[in-house]
Amino acid sequence: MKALDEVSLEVPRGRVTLLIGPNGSGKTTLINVISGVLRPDGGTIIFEGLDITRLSSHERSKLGIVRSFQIPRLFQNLSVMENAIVGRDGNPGESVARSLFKRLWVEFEKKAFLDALGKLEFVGLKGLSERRPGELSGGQMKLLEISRTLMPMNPKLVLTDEPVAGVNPVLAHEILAFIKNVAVEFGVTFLIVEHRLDVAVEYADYAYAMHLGKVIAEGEPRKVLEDPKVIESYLGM
Amino acid sequence: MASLIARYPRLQSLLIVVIAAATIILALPLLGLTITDVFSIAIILIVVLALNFMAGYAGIPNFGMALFVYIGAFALAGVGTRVALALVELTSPGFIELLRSSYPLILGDSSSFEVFVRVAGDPMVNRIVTRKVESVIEASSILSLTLTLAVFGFAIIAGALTGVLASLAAVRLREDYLAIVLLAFSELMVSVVFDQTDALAGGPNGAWVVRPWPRVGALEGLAGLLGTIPDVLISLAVGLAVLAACFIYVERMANSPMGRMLRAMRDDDLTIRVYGRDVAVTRLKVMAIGAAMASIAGAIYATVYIQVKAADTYDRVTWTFVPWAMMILGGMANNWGAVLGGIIVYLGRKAIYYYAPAIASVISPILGVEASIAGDILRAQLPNILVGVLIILVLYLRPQGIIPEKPSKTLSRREIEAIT
Amino acid sequence: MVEYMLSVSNLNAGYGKFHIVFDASFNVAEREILTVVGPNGSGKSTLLKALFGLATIYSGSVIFKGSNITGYPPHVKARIGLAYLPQTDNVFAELSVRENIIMASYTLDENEARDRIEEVLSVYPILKQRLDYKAKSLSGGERQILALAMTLIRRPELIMLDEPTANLAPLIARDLIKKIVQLRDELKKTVILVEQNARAALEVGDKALLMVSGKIAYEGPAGALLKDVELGKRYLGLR
Amino acid sequence: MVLPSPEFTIYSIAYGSSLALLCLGLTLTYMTAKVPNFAHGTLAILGSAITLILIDRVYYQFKGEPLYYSIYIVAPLVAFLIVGLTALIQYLLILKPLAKRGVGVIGLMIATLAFDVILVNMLTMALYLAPSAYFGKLIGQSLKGFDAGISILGVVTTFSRIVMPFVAVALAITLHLFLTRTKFGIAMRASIENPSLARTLGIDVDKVYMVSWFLAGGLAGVSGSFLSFIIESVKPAAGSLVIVSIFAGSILGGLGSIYGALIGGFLVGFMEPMTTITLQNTLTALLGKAVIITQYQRLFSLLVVIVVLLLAPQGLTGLNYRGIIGRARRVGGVG
Repeated sequence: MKALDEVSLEVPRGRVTLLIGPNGSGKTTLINVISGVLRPDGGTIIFEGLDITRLSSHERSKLGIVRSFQIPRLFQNLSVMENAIVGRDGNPGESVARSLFKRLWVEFEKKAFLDALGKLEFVGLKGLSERRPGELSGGQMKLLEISRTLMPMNPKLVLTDEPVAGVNPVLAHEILAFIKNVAVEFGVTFLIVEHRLDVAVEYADYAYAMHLGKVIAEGEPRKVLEDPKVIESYLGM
Repeated sequence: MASLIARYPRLQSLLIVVIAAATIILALPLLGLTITDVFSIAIILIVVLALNFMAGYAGIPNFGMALFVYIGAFALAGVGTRVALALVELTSPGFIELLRSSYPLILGDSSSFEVFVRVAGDPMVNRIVTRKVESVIEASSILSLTLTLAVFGFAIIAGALTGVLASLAAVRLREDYLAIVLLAFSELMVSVVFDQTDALAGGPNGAWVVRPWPRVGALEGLAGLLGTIPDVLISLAVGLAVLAACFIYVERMANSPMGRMLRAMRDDDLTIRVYGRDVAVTRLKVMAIGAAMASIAGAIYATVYIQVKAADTYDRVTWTFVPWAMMILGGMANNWGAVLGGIIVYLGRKAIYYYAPAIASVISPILGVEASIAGDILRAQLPNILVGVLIILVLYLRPQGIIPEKPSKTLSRREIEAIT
Repeated sequence: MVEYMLSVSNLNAGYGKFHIVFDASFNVAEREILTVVGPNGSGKSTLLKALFGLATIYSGSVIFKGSNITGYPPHVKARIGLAYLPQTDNVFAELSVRENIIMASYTLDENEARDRIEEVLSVYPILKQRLDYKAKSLSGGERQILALAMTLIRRPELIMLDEPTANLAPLIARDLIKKIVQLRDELKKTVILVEQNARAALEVGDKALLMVSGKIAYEGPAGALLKDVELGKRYLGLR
Repeated sequence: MVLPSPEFTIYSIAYGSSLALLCLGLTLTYMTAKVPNFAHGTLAILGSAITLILIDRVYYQFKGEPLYYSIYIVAPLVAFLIVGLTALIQYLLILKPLAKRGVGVIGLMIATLAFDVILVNMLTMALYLAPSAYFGKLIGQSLKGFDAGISILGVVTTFSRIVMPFVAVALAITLHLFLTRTKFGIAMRASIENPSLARTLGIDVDKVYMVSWFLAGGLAGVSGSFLSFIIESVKPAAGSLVIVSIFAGSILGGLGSIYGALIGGFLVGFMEPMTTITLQNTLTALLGKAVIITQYQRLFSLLVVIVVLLLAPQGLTGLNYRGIIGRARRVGGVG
């Protein structure tokens, strides 16, 4: 069986696009294919007019495609601040020679620091920036990971796998509102896989529904959710 | 015991402090430490700092440190001796001919090329020629300076290359494979390739080195003032200077974005890939730098311990295992910790060495062995056993070591305050 | 007061710091199928795992046949008559069917084990023909039957099944659902069935829970939920 | 090419058989603790040392008598028990508590190395200090002279070399039967594959792992006991070289399959001396003067480690044979 079967979809720039579907419908596989973790058997992936189908994972990351994980993968021995700031790539201080001369990277570092601080403040983690991830709550870990996905020099497309799973309803709304806000303010494109439809539907601009490896509906999120085909796919036989 | 510690976490630190204090007190009789002790500490600290850079920061389980240290010693024993002979022959042609006529029985039927091979490969030739060469080199500051540059240049380049080669096969794989490959490569290079091949640097008999220190300018003047400066003092000065340089280097690296990225890579190499960093290339760079540092340490070490035997002197316990113990005790990913751990373990081993005969005199009647024999054996084995026990205890009681890891201080408090 | 097989009140559960199930309360009577439905991510599986002791319970209580078993570890729960069938990795793939069944009867003495293996094989004759095949060579449906058989060997009273039909072809899934009804009707077991395949599961359930976003959105007869015209919207949490 | 003599081939088979047992043990412990045991080579040397002590204290008196042949049963048995217990102690006292405290892979690996250093140095101390009845001192003694000679079909060899392969095959078959025919053996495979499922079925996974470690140590003891007659001398420090060949065989076998370990171990152990001697004889014949390269024999193991990790890190058992054959066909088809 194919996990993905002739899937075609377009993700609008600067918007929050929701990807839904029952278990095994191929959503995570799609995220893996877009982020370069898996190779497709056929078809093409065009990112900003560029065919990226054959690029490796870290090359795609350089183009501005970032992803988060279902269970946050944080660096356990780095502080919250360090976890955020390490998301910024292209730091001249990460060369074995230049790292020794502070004046070569201090300006970049200051900017990155301010940026990270701003993101942490935005998600309410500023006061915890010296802590280790192990001291955070589950929701805070999610927030930290999402703010880290916004740290690369030029994040263009952020793929997030269940950003609000395991998060209490109040915080879930906050996280998605934050994502929406970033999309509007910074023009970052989001593609979100999320099962908490009741929450997610309020913040998405567009939605795709998948079932058995195919796209079965797309459009305005509420309409997609009310599409009989989509409901059927969830309810089963 | 364990539950007691769980209830009072402070007890852990207290226990460590008590153990450390006891070690130092036991070491007190040794406080008339000789210069060679200070020298040895300086050398081992360079190795520990290099290891901490590779393992503590970058998460490369380098179980093959001994090889990289040996490469530096080989730079003197295998390369330096021959370079020295070449230098002498070039500046005063006929030197080899002179040697041949002076030692007809040993060198009479050797071609010039064979002399070059045998000068480091044949213990007897090595013995007589190195001293003769040394006396010529010593007399000329240009020659000795050239030799120094050649030897240390080789040590750095060969060390870095060996570091890359040793890790190449597993640099993309999990850390346990990396550990296996580094251990296997190091063991076989030291104990089989170098120890079994006379032509490289004397095989099991080892080779004597030509001491390379230049007697230039100021030093010559000083020598005039103080009489002759013993070589060991120069080695000590160089060792301390290199130690300081290495410390500044790794500490700067640690407190730069590079150090932070290395620690992130160590914690989760998949995630750092998603953020656009090339893990394999970074690991290779770290291997090259760390191995080169260890190699320099080995080269300086060989200027004092001038008979270089591969498997005998550059064994895995002294040069791989003990540095690991020092790093784990002091605290991984903390350079001050590495230095502190290095000093404590060195003194501790020295103290056991010191007290071994006393212990031996107690147990030898029970075993029916001569006290002096028992003493020698205890001296050789007991420090290693206790280091092994120490590693396991530290991992159990205080895995973060005496001084735990701290965030990379890329910006100072003042700089942060200024921008916020 | 009615004596329930299982009685859960105000259960809050999750994994470590991830709070997933909020204030769940419900009862299961003896020889009843309780169907738990809801979209993925709604906390159904976590609820089941919490009941069996595999997820963290923050607060609330779980009463099994009158005794409070909230904090019992899984292996104790297994011994007192609860069984849990995980969604994946529920058989030893590298072991043969026979070996899998032997492992399921590990704690029993030899004669008893033989009898029960005999018994289970007579309930599921398909396994008899596959005894010497490795479990990884079985089809998805056969694998689930093997897992079910392994659970039954310990003669549990309450069987908790986590999405047994996931990734099965529709016909085979229907067949498996029949086997679950058989658990109640012929083997007199109590079943908690977590299913994403809502229609099919509700058809066979006596009672149903609908979970949305970690909370119980409906508790009552399964038939009533099935007939609910707004089921679809309720299911997706849109109403 | 000059092929090795039958005598040498028998030696290589014996060596390969003993390495197969060592790789089997290493893989068994790797699958349970998820960490390579860097002390496994020294465990084998411990088996050799036990044999040495038995000969020194008891068996030297019987040399040449029929009773002497019982050494080939007694020594491996005693080694099996003592080395098995040593490995069990290593697991219970070091690896299990450290893993429970959340020490990571690197910490666990250095802990096995620490145990190795403790073991090597204790053994060295013991061999220096223990009173010796026959040898005078035990350290560095060779047992080659204590291996009974035997001639089969005109091939002169020694008793240990003939017995070792049979012992290895017998042990492998016994282990296979244990793992497939006994309830506990099946539980062992089950616990290795899926410990959490095994636990829910009431299997005492801890006990199973303890037995794995005891068995792994025991097999290393048996192997070391026979190796003691083959190796030049019994030196504790040799463990750090033996371990390289053990890793080579285990990695070739895939580090995840005990059958792979048996095959990988035998292949590396058999090929290592055979390749070396063939190369040496060939070079000698070509150059017309004696070339000696046997001292580099173990480089073969390093080469195996490097080549396998570069080309197929999953080892023999992890290879996708269908894929390779498919690719070969496709390439063939195009060509």
